[in-house]
Amino acid sequence: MKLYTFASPATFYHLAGKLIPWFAWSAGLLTLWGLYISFFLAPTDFQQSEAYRIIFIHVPAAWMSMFIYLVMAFWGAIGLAFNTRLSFMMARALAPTGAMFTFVALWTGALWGKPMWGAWWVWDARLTSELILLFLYVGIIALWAAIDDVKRGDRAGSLLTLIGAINVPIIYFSVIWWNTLHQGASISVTKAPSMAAIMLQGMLVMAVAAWFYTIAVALVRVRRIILERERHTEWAKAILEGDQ
Amino acid sequence: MPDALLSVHDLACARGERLLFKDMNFSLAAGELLLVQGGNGQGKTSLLRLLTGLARPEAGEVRWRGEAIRDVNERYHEEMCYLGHANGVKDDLDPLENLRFADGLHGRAFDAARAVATLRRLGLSRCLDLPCRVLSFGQRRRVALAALLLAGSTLWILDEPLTGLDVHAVALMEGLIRDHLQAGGMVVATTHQALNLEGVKVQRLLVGSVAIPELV
Amino acid sequence: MEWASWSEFWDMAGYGLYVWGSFGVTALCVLIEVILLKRAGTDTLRRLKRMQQWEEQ
Amino acid sequence: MHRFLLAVLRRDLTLAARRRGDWMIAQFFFVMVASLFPLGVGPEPDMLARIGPGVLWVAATLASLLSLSRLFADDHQDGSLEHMVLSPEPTVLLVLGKSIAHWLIYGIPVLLIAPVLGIQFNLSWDAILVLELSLLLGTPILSLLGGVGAALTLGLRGGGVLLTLLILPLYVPALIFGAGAVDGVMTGTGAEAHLSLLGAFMVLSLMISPWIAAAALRVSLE
Repeated sequence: MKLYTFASPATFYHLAGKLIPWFAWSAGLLTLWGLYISFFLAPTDFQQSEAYRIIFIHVPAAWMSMFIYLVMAFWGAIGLAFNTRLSFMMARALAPTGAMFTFVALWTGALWGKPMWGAWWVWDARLTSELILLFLYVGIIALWAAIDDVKRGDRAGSLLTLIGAINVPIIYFSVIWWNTLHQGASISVTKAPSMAAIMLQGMLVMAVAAWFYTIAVALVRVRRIILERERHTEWAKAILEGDQ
Repeated sequence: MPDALLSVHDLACARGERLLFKDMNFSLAAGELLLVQGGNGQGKTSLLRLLTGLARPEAGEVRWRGEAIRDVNERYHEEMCYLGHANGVKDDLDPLENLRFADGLHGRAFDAARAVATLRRLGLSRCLDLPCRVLSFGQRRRVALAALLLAGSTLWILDEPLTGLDVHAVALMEGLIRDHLQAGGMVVATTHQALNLEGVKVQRLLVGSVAIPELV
Repeated sequence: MEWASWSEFWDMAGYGLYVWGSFGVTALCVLIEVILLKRAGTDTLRRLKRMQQWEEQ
Repeated sequence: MHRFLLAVLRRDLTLAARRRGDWMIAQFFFVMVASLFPLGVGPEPDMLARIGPGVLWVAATLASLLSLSRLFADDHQDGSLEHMVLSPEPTVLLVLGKSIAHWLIYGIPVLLIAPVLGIQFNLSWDAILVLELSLLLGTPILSLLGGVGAALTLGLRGGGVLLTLLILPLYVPALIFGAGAVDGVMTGTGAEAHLSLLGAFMVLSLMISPWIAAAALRVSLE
């Protein structure tokens, strides 16, 4: 079997249907394991007391928000280069979850900031970059929403994702630069005083859980998009008729 | 067919989710006219935009001198001129300036005397120095036609070239098309109006399923 | 085990609001996304079926 | 190749000269936004000098967006954009030419107005000089990146607002380095580093954004 048979929407639709439960269950179990580490195995931090436990979602959410953006840019580039319909659909399916994780990273960052340095929001380099990343996600989703034509929307959204992806490292760097100039000794949300191995393990488990969750959700979404776009084909009609 | 300059191979075109046409094949040789016919919304304009290279086909390809137009885009555009629903005439410029910029953008040297002569031939001698804003729709259409003539392209792709033109202008247009074909040019056009084109080799292409009565 | 009692667990050494606020809102976000996804899925299916019936007429 | 670029430039500048009112709006907007800030935060000279560089830079980015929404829209409406894309020259050059024309029409007047506003904000002469340098390096970035947004939102309902939403986040580095340069000279840490970073960002925008804008334009015209 050749690789590109998976790129046919019909094959992928069925394959995704089989994969979703696996990813969803793995995500659920990993989350439980991660939560167990976060609350029962990881020791109390001597500086930040129990408040530091927020990092077990803050850091994975921040990782995911950037990672999903890069994956979207990757699929967009593939779609633009090889004109594969499925890659555009993947990019579209990932965006809402990426935006959700960006929001979670911002929210948890704020809730961590309050007890740590007494302010809900600090213009910390990472929080600021996350905020701009959220703007980028919102812009891409808004562009998709504004363009009725599917083909134009796919390509326009991917081009915007790409120029954003080139820009994100520059934005991140510029914000760090700006932050060090304006605040002297920089306060960084993710600077854990002493990263115990168990903490790192907890964050990694949660990150993998978030990753599997993202895959499951994106696959559900991509199946819906495929069905919508392929509804005139025989196999899609058969699915619509059979599934009463 | 060795002398077919423009050829279309298994072309398919979709708008949104709807497939307008598929498996379209035809070829056009020098001196030939292709009249694209079909009802509203059947894909006439979409076909012309595929032929210009503005739109990309769902499947199949358009070839110019045997090569896919997306590979020889720039060479193809040197020999092709498109006139769409919109005239591409700037309202703030006068007809002569419009022609000058059209020439500049296509990398041609501007020949003012020839431009004036063309505008006169199209009956615009009285408004050479007026901004196109004050001209009527038909007059602006003639400015666009003047640009088409000055471009000296081999292939004309015309979307409803007769819209807004009066009887004289239609007769003039027919003459222009005939001259162009006799000089070895090619024309692809859509039109709702009947054209009097004696002595011209006409191919007809029906796009979509709704047949319309003979026009020519 | 870090916690002597459940109340201590919920209190999080006085940081309960922040810790549970973070985890709670995250859970809520995930929940909302899953519910919306389910709803959008059934909506799409219903809409597509309706359109198919309409087109077959 | 450069003949085509010049032809695009000449055309856009001629058209702009015929419609002076249109691009003056962006300049008045620039002046007005900057003038509203002292009314909002109070007239203390020290504070105005403190926020001045940032305010002027933000006002310049907003003013650029106001004029960018029309970069391709007028030509799209009357069909001349299609004719230009169908010319034998690459679309990248067309986009580049139009971005340069936009910078000449929008950026140069901003450079001329900025010192006057700088005086209003109680900036020192050194600071005004660096402000000018930063705008000289930075406003081309706004025209280039804005071209991508204008091409993406071409012909969409509410395209102007959408353009703002899409492009403002991408402007962030220009804003930071640009306003930072003026801040640097005022706080005595120097402006060279900021200005070189701004220059690097400009070169990068010049190399990348015309290609993406040209691709976006082709997508929008399909």
